[in-house]
Amino acid sequence: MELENKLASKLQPTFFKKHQEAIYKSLEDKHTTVEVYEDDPLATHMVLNMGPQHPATHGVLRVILELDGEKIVKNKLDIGYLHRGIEKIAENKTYQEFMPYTDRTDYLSPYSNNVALCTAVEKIADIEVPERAQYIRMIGCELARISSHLLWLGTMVMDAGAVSFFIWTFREREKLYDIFDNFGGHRFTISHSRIGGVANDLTPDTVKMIKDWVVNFKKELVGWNKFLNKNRIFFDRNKDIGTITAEEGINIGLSGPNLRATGIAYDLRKIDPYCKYDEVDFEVPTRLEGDNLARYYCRMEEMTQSLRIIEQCFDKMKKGPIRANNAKQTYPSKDEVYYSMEGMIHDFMMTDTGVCPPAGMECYHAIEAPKGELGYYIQSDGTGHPWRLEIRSPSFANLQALEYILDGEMVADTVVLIGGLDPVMGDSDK
Amino acid sequence: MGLESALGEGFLTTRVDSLVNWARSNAVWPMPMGLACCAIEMMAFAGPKYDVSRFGSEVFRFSPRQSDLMIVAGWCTYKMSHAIRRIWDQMPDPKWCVAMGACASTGGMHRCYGVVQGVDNFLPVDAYISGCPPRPDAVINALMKIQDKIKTEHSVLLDT
Amino acid sequence: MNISSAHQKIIDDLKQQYPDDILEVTENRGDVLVRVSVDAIHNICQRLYDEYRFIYLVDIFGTDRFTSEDRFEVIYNIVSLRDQLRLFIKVRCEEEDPHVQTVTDIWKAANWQERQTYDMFGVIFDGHPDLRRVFLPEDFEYYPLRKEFPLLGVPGSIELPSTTPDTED
Amino acid sequence: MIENYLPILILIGVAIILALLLISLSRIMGPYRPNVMKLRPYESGMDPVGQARERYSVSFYLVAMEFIVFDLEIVFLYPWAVRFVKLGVGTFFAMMLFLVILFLGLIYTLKKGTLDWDFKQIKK
Repeated sequence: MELENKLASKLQPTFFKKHQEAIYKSLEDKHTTVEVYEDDPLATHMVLNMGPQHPATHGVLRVILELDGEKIVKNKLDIGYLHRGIEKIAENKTYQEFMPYTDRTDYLSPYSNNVALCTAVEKIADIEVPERAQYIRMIGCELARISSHLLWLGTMVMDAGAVSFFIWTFREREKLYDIFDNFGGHRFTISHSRIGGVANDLTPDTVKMIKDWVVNFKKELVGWNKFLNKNRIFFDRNKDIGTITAEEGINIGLSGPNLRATGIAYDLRKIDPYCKYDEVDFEVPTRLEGDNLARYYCRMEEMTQSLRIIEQCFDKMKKGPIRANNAKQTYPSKDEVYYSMEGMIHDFMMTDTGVCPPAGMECYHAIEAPKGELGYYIQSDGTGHPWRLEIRSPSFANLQALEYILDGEMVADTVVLIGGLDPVMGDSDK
Repeated sequence: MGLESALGEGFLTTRVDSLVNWARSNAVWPMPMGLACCAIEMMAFAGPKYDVSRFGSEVFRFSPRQSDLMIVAGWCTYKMSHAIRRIWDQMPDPKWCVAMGACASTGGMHRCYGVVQGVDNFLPVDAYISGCPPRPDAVINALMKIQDKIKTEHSVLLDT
Repeated sequence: MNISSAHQKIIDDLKQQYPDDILEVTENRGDVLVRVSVDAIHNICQRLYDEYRFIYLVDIFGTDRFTSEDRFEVIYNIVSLRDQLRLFIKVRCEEEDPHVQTVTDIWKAANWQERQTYDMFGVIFDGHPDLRRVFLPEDFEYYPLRKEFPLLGVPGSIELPSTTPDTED
Repeated sequence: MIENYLPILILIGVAIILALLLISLSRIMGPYRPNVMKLRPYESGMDPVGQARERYSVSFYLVAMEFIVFDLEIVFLYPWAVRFVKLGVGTFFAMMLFLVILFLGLIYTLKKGTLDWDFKQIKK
């Protein structure tokens, strides 16, 4: 792979030589959409690494930029710095054992990952989930969506310059941590949902905690909207940069708030509703411009919609079991395990082999995670371990769009653009 | 140092030692090598509730040139290990390293091909924090251990 | 095998258009999977894109069936937004020369998805603009998601940095 | 004669002493262990491509020149602003003339577009 003399002389890789040469070669071969005067004697292109360790890349994302002054002529993304191969691990774990790993993929909203895996396994193993468990899952998913958008908001506005905003959003997020701590056991990577239902019930004081928080957070949101929506600096910083048209967005495979910002109301909670999303009414916020500001508006309105969903869930939730009591498919409840022989045997069998979907069956189930469409494709071979478990991670597809929108932008805009797309590297690198 | 002989054996260095170590331990600027979910807990550790600026290390410097304590938060893959080692080499010298979380300390729950089983395979780690992710007060506890280490073990004599 | 009427219409049209290329149609839990022959994949996807507006490519990924003949399987997960249909196209290729025609000219989303399948299984997509590994470094010679690759990896396949900074490695 | 220059001299003396102290103290007190990797330019964890002393793009030069012009304008304003009450009305009009001329210069540069970066390339 010999490089053109322009770059070959400058490159002295000390590690991963073949990898570095391959990526710099593909950077050179990439045709640029920016009109650059080649014959301009003063045109000096600098290749810069906005590398894996950078405050603005929200994790370990490496963007190689070819700059002409402040303008990006060409850019190339290099991901995989957080790749640990959980699909390979999934093939050696039972479905329930694999669930804590899903907490650590999209670690900004762990609850919705758990629900994604459990609903996929329930679909393939045909398990009926009791109603109360579905409502608890919806409340958990919406709280996770708000907590993920909170961290997105805090870091994106901090990247644009308002550092105090990070402290406000994190104060709200700490309250959410307390709620999750109360009903799930851990601050944010709670593995709370089980195959066939949820681990434990909502105690009355957790319900009160959530309701107080929802009332208080609504006032906070109104304050933030007033502060940011008309803010001149934030407005100019995000207007008309990284614009994606609707066709381009669909063609690149965007999903979630980034796609809804281009005008397509593709929301899985409306298209094929899982849990009880069809009995709860909420709107899907969309925008038309498709630039960074539109993504900001979409996510802010999504937070208000999530609050509405949580309130409606509390009204519709009735007393009832929180886990299906079919011993072959779900964990028996703890008191059954302690006081009955069959319960203990079922508990042991569930931990040992786990739920066994029919052999040769393969199916796909996707939920609307805060970042986009998060889907699990499971191929089962009849044992407790999946033969193949594919995770359709939304950040992986959203990051692909970053390469298209960065060409021709200014260097300073990359910071806000990465914040606007909100990729999570644990999710995209699998 | 030439001053040493003038003032008698050990008098100066103990006084200067305590002064320098006191200054260094109360201004440990962390270099947040935030990789995965532990990075979110590290943000909470610097956030409003578990405010770490009470301990003097509120300034989260992202450039290795201005930081003393590298907190490796999250699982470190083979591909990322070279970048972490490069950042560690480029930090100025009185530097310490904390492996935050089970994944950084021993590879944690990720027993697979991509993850280096423990950051101490290529980094001199001073403090390990268990937990997945550890609560912010556990990270503050590790920071206090690093501060004790600075106060007791490090002497200016070693530096020249 | 209760395939919904919309899916059935598409499958019948495809069967009528490409009679000998549609090898198998399976349905479980509401997901319709159509297995097609390797060399017809591009035309079928093009037809689905133009005719039935399957404009949204959700995912491309591979599986290792670990059988002696046609071992690797590449699955395309496509959605038609117009009539809200999800369809799975499966293609199987040999272990010796796993070559599949690329679909990046139809959907731009396929670029990284195909690179990921190449990185994990070694399936080569002919005509892909820049087929490189997306997760692991190029110096890694194995394909991790194949069944024979050990979970803990091959020691020494990716080198660790040296622990002494002075060496001019 | 020397008295009325005393404050300036003291200021310069303190500045020099402070600068020397800071540099030498950190060199004596702190450990000094340079090695190959530490001296290499920081490129967020990766190997740097090319030298850091590359030629800058011409747009930076124009912005720098613009800054110098308007910075000097303020430098001339300061002495006048300190004592403009005693200096009387005449100097006021002179200074306003000076500001108007520079204001025209500013309008000229904005029209020529030295500050927005797109003047050389056409956006995609």
